Amino acid sequence: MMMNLEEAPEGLWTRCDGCAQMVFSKELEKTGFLCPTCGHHFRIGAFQRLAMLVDEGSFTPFPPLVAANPLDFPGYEQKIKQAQEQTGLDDAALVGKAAIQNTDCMLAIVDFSFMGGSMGSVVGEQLVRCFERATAERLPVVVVSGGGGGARMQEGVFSLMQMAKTVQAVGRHSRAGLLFVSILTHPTMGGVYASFAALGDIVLAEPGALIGFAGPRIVAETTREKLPEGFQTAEFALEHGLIDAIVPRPQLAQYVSRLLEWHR
Amino acid sequence: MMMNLEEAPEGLWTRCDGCAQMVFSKELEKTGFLCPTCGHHFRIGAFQRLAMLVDEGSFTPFPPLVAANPLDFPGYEQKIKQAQEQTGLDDAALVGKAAIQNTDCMLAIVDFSFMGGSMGSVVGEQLVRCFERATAERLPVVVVSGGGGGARMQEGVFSLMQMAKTVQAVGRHSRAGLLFVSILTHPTMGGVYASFAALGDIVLAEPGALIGFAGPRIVAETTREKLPEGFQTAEFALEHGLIDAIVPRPQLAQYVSRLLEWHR
Amino acid sequence: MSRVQPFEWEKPLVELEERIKELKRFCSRAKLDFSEEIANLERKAWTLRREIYASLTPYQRVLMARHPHRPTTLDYIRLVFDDFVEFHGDRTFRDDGAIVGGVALFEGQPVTVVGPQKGRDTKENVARNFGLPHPEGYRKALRLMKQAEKFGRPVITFIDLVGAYPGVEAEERGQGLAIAQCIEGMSFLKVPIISVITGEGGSGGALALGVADRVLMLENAWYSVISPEMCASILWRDSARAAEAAALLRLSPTDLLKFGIIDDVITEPLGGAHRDHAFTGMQIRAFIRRYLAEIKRIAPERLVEERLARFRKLGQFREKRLAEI
Amino acid sequence: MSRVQPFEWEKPLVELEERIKELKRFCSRAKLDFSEEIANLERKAWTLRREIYASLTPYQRVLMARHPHRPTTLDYIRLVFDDFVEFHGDRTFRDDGAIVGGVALFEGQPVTVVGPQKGRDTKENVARNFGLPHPEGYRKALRLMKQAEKFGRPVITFIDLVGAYPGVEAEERGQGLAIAQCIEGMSFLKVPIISVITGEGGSGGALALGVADRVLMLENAWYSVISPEMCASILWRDSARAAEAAALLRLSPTDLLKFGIIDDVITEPLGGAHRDHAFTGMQIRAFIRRYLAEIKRIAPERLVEERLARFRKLGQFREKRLAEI
Ligand SMILES: [Zn+2]
Ligand SMILES: [Zn+2]
Repeated sequence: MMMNLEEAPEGLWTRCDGCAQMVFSKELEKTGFLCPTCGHHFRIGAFQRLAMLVDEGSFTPFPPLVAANPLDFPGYEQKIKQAQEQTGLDDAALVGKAAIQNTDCMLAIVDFSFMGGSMGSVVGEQLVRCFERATAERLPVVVVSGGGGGARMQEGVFSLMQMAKTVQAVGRHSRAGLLFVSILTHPTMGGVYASFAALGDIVLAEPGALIGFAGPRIVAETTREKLPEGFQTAEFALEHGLIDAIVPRPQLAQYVSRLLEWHR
Repeated sequence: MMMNLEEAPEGLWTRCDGCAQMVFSKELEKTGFLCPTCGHHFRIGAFQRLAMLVDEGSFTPFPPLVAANPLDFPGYEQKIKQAQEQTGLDDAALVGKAAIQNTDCMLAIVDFSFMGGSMGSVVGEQLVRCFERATAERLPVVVVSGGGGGARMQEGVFSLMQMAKTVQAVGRHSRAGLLFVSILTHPTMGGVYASFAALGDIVLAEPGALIGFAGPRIVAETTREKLPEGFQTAEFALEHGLIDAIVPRPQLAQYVSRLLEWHR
Repeated sequence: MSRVQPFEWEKPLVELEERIKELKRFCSRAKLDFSEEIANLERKAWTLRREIYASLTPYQRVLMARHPHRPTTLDYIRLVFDDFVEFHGDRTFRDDGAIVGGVALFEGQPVTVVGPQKGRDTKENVARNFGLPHPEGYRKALRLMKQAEKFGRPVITFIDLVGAYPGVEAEERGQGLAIAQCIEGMSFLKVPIISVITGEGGSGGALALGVADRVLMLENAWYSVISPEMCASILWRDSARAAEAAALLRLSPTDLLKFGIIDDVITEPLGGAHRDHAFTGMQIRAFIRRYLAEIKRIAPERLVEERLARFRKLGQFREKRLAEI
Repeated sequence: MSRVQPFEWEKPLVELEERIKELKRFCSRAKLDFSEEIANLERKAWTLRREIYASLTPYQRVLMARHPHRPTTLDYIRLVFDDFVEFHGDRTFRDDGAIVGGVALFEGQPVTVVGPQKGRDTKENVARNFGLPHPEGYRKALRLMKQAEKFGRPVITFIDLVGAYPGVEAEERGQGLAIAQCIEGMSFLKVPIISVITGEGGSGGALALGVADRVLMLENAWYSVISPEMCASILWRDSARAAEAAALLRLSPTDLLKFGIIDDVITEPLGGAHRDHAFTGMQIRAFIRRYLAEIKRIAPERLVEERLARFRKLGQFREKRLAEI
């Protein structure tokens, strides 16, 4: 179930969002999906991320959960099924125990390609279990967020409640004196950012990642202003004091492992 | 020692800083030293403040302390002596136990007329004792600050250390779950503001009071900018989220007594 | 208050009431006694009103929640408490007028009160940013709640906002982080918390004030992850289909009670809270009295445990069946 | 590094050193052996240097503390620690480049490091605001120190700033409050804290990073409530008389050690830290090692008690005699 790199850009050539050049797809896989010309970080799937971040064979996923349809929202079941088939994931988060350069941790990776990485009951519950198990086993938590709009509209108020639920799990873990490294990748917005993702002891971001609460389109429509250059990018967040550091993808595993080591 | 209103404006008529009108001095005493035309709050001395704020006869001052001259700063003893003679105070703070509309509290009043209300070892020690006794007797503390530049230059680094000392006394009192109402009057700046005065659970200010760290003259000289309208006034501080409320002098005793009652 | 157009569904009722008024004026002018007929008509009008409000659609309730004469947080504070001192500022950047807070007396007991504040007119709405908070608002709210914790007094929050403000400066100053921190702070606060959703309860901006031991909700309020208009615009690229979206979102107090999201529904005067502020205030006061008495008895650590347990169980999912793996 | 003018008092020495160099060049060109004479001259130069630096006035030390080639906090971090990760931001408004901080490895042990950062050139100085912090800087410092507390690691602060920045925006965002909160936070922090005053220690802006269990000070650093220039300008309306003021203020390490304000003086290379960064770093490393070992053994509660007691007793005054009352 876990081995296919299903998120790789389709086709032989891919257009880079950073510099508009065409990039040879095979080339991308070698660079960790960084544009060889401009360094633009392509969005990658949970399994690809896993492969880049954790020690090979060290990941043990939690028992899988599947979304219910608490509001009887029309078409939700089909949407879930479709997303499952397309991504090979049960829902938008891949959660389990792993080792990063020989240090154990609990790990969660939110995958954008599963309904925009939105947080419904399953993502919420899996994240809560991740922090709960980490608290019980006195382990650090590493979460790679990249969850689009954040809310899973089809679960309405249940989606909203996952914000409280995950924040509380983070809070308990933190009060036990344990480390939470939150890694924000493109895009981390809405209810995902405004809950667990913002609350890392150390908050890192990939270059160029979109980070914020309200989406840029909504901000532009509401304020009828031109958005400032680089609005809501990782660089913008760093300048405004919201994150600790920007770490390019190739250095991420090494950087995180050092943090884990120093907080053992 | 405590009964003379020695801070009353000298002469029969006084010029109002707010509206530039001449005000009959006798009239001022009746209004609590508010300009009858524009409401400008004249600066008042510690004894006048005491008379307006606490229940008559309720004030018991702490044993008096007198400044030493730790740096052998030339002329400091004479300056102290002169200030003592002019104000009837031992140093820039009047500290003791009092009742405000029948609620007991520890009270400190910083008096601008004693060397600009600057904080040397005596002011620091008296404030610390004030918070320590309040902690021991489980009483709230009310401090009326109005201390000009804040630092007592003639005591050099000892003056600086009073910031740490007073902040720590406030911190202990606060950690005992007790209330500190900090009242900022014109002017509360420098080391006085940047230590105990800023740390009230509830921070009130008189209208128009100057509140800040660096004096406006220094800011203007450093930045070579025109200062914004109303810079560092109480109204400015309120807008910028730094204080809880602006309370005109005639309402102050009533306002504070209500706070003390609600935190009994 | 300025005159406000009646809602579409109220129009038959408003017309009937107008007729009755005219009839009364005519009788009094003509010195005729139609009192029996008038009494009959008034009974009919009452029945009609009951029928109309008993069968409101979810979206009609959303519109009621937004009625311009609906009481605001400061109205409720005046109506529910005996005394109030407002405290300002986040102690960092600004005082956000979109959120008000301070200490109030509730039947002799000091409590901390916090809530968003909509304006009554254009000028006030600009000053209060239409009740849409910036990060400073949430930081002020959290500061006041921490103060409540220090002094061991309960917290009452009112909720009525369609969301946190989606503005450039709000994002610059960390809107998402401020909301997360507010949720975190409330979650572990060692004093009783009651939240009353009085109007709109939209998204994380509302939840940030709603992590409470008891969540109460006025009859014509709504609470969801997204406004019906935004939902419709995402689903069908047509915000005009908000009524349909409102039905899908199950955002009404009845549904939320069933889901275990809220604990009780506070009935409003027939026709909505805006028709009788005083009565609405009395209702809220009674509900707060009852629930505060209930949770005040619980020891602080226990209270926090129960609060966490309350949210822990919210969410619906199933284990993956073996056959699926 | 750009060439820097020698201090006035160094000029005889610099001239002598120049002469020796020329003599050496001449001998080598002319193939003459004056090695004994040169050795004699060099001994004399050494003696002269020792004499000059043994008798520096307080203000000369102040000028040494400001030497443009004096190591900055980031230099010390590089020299004293084995590894360092910088963390940014106050999580509220901005990342203040005038204060740097993060986690470093000190002889295998993680510690939190914080300090002001002056620039090396004009461009860097603008970005770092000449090492003068805004409130965000103090908020970042406090945030990192609280993080150290959570993870039980010691805090090392470096101090080198003439004061907090006196600017309009700094005042708007609560410079005074940020300083007070930083002092408060450090005072009660349940981990060991060592502060090293490496250059200038001016007013509350410096104290805000200096509420430590052990306060160490480089030989040519100064620490007082006010800069000598400001003091002179207040006393005599003439900042040019700063040298006199520096003497009055007793701002040198020797005086501060006597007063109990600092715990130890770290000797610099002859002629000042700027003459030998590596040696200065080694010195600081040795002192931190020694004092950290001392305070690491103390239980957290006890540590805080001792820290508070340390500051509690600072101040000189006398009880008023009966005859005076
Ligand atoms: Zn590219
Ligand atoms: Zn006037």
